[in-house]
Amino acid sequence: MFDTNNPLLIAGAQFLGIFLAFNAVLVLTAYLSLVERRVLAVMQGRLGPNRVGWFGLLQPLADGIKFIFKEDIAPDKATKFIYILAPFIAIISALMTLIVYPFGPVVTLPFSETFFGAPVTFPMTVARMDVALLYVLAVTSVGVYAIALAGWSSNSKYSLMGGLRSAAQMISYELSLGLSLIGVILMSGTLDLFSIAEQQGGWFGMKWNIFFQPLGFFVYLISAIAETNRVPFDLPEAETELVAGFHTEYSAMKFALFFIAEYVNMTTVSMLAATLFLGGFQGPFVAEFPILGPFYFVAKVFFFLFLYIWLRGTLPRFRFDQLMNFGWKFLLPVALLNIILTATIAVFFYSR
Amino acid sequence: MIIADLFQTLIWIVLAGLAIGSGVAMVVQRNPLYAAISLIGVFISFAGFYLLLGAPFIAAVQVIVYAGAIMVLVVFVIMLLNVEEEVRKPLRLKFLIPAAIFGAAILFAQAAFIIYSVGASPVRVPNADAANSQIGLTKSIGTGLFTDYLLPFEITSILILMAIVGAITLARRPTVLLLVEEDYDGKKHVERRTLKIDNI
Amino acid sequence: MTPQLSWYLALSAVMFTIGVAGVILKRNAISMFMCIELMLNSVNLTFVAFSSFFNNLNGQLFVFIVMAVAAAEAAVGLGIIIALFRNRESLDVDDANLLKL
Amino acid sequence: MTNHWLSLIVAAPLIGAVINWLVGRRVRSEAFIGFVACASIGVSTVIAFILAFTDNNGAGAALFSEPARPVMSHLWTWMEVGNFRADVGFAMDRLSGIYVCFVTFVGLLIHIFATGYMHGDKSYYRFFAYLNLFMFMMLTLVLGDNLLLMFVGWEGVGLCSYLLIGYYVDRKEAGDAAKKAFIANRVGDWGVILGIMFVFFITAAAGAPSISFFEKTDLTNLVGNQVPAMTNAFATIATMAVDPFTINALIAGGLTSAAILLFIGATGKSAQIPLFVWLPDAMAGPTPVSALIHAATMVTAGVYMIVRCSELYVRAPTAMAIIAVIGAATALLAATIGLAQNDIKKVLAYSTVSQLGYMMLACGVGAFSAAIFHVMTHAFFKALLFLGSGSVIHGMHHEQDMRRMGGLKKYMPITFATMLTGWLAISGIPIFAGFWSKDEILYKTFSTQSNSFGLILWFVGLCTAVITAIYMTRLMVMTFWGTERFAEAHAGGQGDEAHAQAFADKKTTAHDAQTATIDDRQHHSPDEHVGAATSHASHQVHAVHDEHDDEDAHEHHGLAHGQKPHESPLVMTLPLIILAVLSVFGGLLGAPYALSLGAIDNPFHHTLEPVIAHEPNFVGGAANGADDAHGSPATTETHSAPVSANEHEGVPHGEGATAAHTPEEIFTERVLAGVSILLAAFGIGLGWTYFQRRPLAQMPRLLENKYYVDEIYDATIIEPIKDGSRVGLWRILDVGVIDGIVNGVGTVAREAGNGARQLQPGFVRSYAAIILLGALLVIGYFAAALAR
Repeated sequence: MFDTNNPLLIAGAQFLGIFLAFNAVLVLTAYLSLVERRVLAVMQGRLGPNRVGWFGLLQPLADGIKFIFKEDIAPDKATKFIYILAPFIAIISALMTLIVYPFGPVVTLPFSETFFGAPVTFPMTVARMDVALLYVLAVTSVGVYAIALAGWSSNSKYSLMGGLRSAAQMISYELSLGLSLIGVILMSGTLDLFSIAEQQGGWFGMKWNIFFQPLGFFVYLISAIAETNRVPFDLPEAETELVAGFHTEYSAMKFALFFIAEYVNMTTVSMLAATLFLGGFQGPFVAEFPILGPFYFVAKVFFFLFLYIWLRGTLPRFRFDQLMNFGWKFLLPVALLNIILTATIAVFFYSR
Repeated sequence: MIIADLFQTLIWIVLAGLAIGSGVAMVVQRNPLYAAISLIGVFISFAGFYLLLGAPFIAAVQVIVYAGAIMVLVVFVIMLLNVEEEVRKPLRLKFLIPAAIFGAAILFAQAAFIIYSVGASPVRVPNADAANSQIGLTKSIGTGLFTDYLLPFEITSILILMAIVGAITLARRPTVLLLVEEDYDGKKHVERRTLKIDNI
Repeated sequence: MTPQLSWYLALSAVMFTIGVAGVILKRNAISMFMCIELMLNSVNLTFVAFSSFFNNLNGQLFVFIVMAVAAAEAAVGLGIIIALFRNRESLDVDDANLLKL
Repeated sequence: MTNHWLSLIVAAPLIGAVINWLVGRRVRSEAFIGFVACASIGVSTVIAFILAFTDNNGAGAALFSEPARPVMSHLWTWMEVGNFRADVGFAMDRLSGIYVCFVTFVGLLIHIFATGYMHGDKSYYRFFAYLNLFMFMMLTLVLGDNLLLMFVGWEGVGLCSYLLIGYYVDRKEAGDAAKKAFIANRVGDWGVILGIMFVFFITAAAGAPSISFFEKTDLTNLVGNQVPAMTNAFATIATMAVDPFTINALIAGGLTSAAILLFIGATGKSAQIPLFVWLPDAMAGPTPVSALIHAATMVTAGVYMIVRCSELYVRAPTAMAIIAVIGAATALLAATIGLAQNDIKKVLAYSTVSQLGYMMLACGVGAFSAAIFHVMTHAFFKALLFLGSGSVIHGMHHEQDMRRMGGLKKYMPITFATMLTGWLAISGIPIFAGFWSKDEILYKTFSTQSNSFGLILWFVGLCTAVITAIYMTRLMVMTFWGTERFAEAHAGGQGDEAHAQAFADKKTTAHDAQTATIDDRQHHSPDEHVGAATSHASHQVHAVHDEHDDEDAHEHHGLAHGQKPHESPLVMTLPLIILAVLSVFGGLLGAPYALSLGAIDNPFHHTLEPVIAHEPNFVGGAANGADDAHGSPATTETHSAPVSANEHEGVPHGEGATAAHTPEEIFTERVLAGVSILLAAFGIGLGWTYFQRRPLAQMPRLLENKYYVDEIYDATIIEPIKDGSRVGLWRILDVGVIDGIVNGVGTVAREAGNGARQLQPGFVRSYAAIILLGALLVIGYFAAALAR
């Protein structure tokens, strides 16, 4: 009845997937902000937002309405085009990576045999790419522009400082981030995230890469936090020094875009960590009940997100030179060491 | 399939328009930062071309290397140096004008000739079967790089090492020398002397 | 009607020419540098197009190496630009006409 | 036969020179310097005499070994290019043996004399270093076993002559004279070096390229290795036919060309027409130098070379004729000039030129042994005369003008006595050395058959002999007899400029350092030795001038009022005495058969006979009995049969020579000897009677001004060259052409650079544009290639 290989059908399905993923993540980030505020409040012995809705559950909605209706002020001397472009780059680059993450294993569409005459199976990912991991790195690397350009175009000292810091920091930590992934790539022999997740299905769904790549995981985690400009690496928006860093001059929806982009970035980075090191959707009984996969995946992502909030509540901020020294003189060598170790072991034990 | 082909062509035209538009903008813009952003546009559209041509690996690397690394550095430098817009200056080398006209004429003539020759050429180029091609995949590129192209690959790595050393040497902070002299009274004179890159 | 090889070649020629024009017309060192990158990229495009249309890997491998060289060039080039700026307080290449830094 | 002691003869003076130069200048002890100088020459002298006269190691004395073999010492091969080879090696055969003996011996005597003469000189060490260096060079010249090494010595003596003539560095005339000597010698030297090349090419054309004087076989070098064999260049030349006088032969580089070119060198070194002008001026040097270099040794180098190359000359009769004519002309010309000179050293200088002319005349008529004999006797009596004049000058406190002398025999008896023998010797009075040699030359000239104008040459020689007797008599009369004119104030006196300079300086400045240097150079103050004629203190230390010198300073020099001449010290008179003895008896060595009444048969001639060549077509005559040692089968066809027989039977040369003394020849010789004795006596008598009465007679102005030769040279050669250089070479060639070319090249380069500069303005964008143009061209080329 339907040709499952019809490109239009495939395109439609992919659009559907993208829509679902984007909205899910946006909702997730909205509530993530609430969670963060509540958790921080608990850590600091206070209540946090609890007025709007039950337990404050409608707070993100209220925030959104506020953002939309606030006056959009742009500095007079700003470079307008870039000033407007920057938040869009931020949100686009943040969201674009979502399409390659494997949310779950290969599943069969329920009742598809009844409707289509043959079971329709598909992996629970929007686009399964040969170079998915590179795609992630590529898109996130574009995200630097958002901060740098925002800082520059605002025509403000604080913004510029924030932008410059951000650019320097992200360039520096992108290096160790990328290198930390090479260990995993060496083990799995592919850049396809879905394949990487699939390969971690042994050992009763617990053959996670973190057991083989503790060093890589460690480096990745730290670099990822730095990449997302989160505490303790939040120098680009250090309130105490730069007012609000690169987005000092932004307000209303443009600020909201930066805000959302940051939380989306947190989420996607957590997804990548979960996929690469914690087995992604893999877990006990996933092989038997594939529908368990997304839950495992979301649980792992939430674990990382909680970790972010936890760190924010716990750690002080780095000084800039400490940041640079740490990145170049500690993380980078450790990542290189990890690569060498992995490659050596791979040559001896995995040589095919 | 016709729709898919049409869609592909449409994308091509859009990307080409983006590329040419960004390219022209890059040359026309006198603010270097705008030029840089235009160039990023060119790079990204080129990445799209690579995807169309069935070379996802190259496309990804294009974005990572050009957009993610090189242009970030460029933007960083532009911001760091706070580069002003180019100021119009009187043309100092008058002979460039006839040279440019001459060169352009030759270029057009050659282009026309080449287009004519290609049109007349009996060689038929196969259509790209991008969808089923294994050429652009990571594995084939990795195999190629580490077998046939191992030597160029290693040479490239040495080149990059040299570039790193060179960049550090060029851009490092001026070394400050403290020259201490003692005169007859035993009084010390301290002179600060900056050792700049161009003094080395 | 899918994109033909000649389309890519023509596009790449146009981009290359734009780059050449930029190198000659621009006086800002960074702009010139970017125009050179543009020229490199247009050549890359032909490589990939040929590689794809002739079903041959070599073009893409070459592009990879070109990119590595471009990265090296960027590192050194920007270092030189910074050194130039330190000495001349200007990025105008016409101010740096003494054939020494 | 190898004997490396030979090298020490050459090396000893060099060592002495080096010691004097490096050590002597610091020691500053005249005793040390004099000892080193004399000892080094003494070593050479002793070894030379041992090698020449004793049977060293059974190898035979160099002078008397039968058959005549040279003593050789090969040190190393100097250069070897293609088939050209020049060794640094020394050889003593009979010719160089005689030469070395009298050079070293006379040199030794002059060195001893000079220790006295130069006493008190500021640059004592320099003088003796130069003098030793000269001896080294002279011995290299004489002992060098090939033409090129001989040329090294040839140039070396020229250099030392330059250094010693210009020894008084603060006197302009000395410097000018030194330069004149140097340049005149250079003119000759191009001839020598071209001649050497010609000899090489001639021998190479004959298939045995060589410039060696000797055949080298079975020699060992210093470390005992075998020396590669070497052929004798002149043995090769001896195989050649006589060179006819044609333009082609001259241009093509025949034997005549080589001979004439070498003779051009000889005219420079031996002061013949036209290059004789330097020798009289060379008297600006110290008197021992004049004695050693410009009378006894160096100037005879030309004669030595011609005799050494006699094998070449006998095959170039045209060259021989030229030599004879030039020699005779020089003899007469110089003698007439000598007649009119008032400077005692100038008279002797022209006398030397004249006597050298005699030697050349002898060479020219083929009487090589007579030439060498005259060289030797001349060395004795001319050295004696020069040293005697030096003694007179010394005694007269640097007065050289004979018009201010007179009556000196009372004050300087030893000098007078010795100079008397020299006078008689040069005048040709029998028994004295000059008689034998001069007479033999005249006889050989008279009897020569090598050219058709022998009688004319003989007549010229005879005239010269008379004039020689006259001017020598004039010299003696003006100096030793007559009134004592040194006491009178005499305007226009010539003298030692240095002395005058000293006084001039003393007049104006106090005893500062500058004056002291000049004081040091002159060796006595005007007032010392007053009345000390009998003082023979050889190493008397003279006080530096005292204050009262200033009042004695006057514009002229020589003896102050009331001063008397004094006899020289023993170191100066002793060499005089020895040389006087030699002047008296030295000639007996070469007494010919006829004149010795058969008692001896010219042993000198017989000693030299094996090493000098004879004209191949010269049949009969006194010189012909013997064959030369280098005779080769190819030459025998030109010889008479008995001679060939003699050679093959190994008959001693003396017998062959004795057999040639026919009664007619003996009679001729005796008659000619009588004639020359009569003429000598006539000359002496004429001179005595005329100059005894008028010692200050005005001589013809033409002669006094030396025939205006210098002026003629100035006008015809020097001034045109100067003008040509200034106008032609400088203004036109140098400024116009060469500078024009250079500036033109520079202008072209600059303009081209200006054009090319537009391509390299330093603007990066223009480079980019040019690169683009180049790229377009390349694309165009490929597009065109595609179109084909």
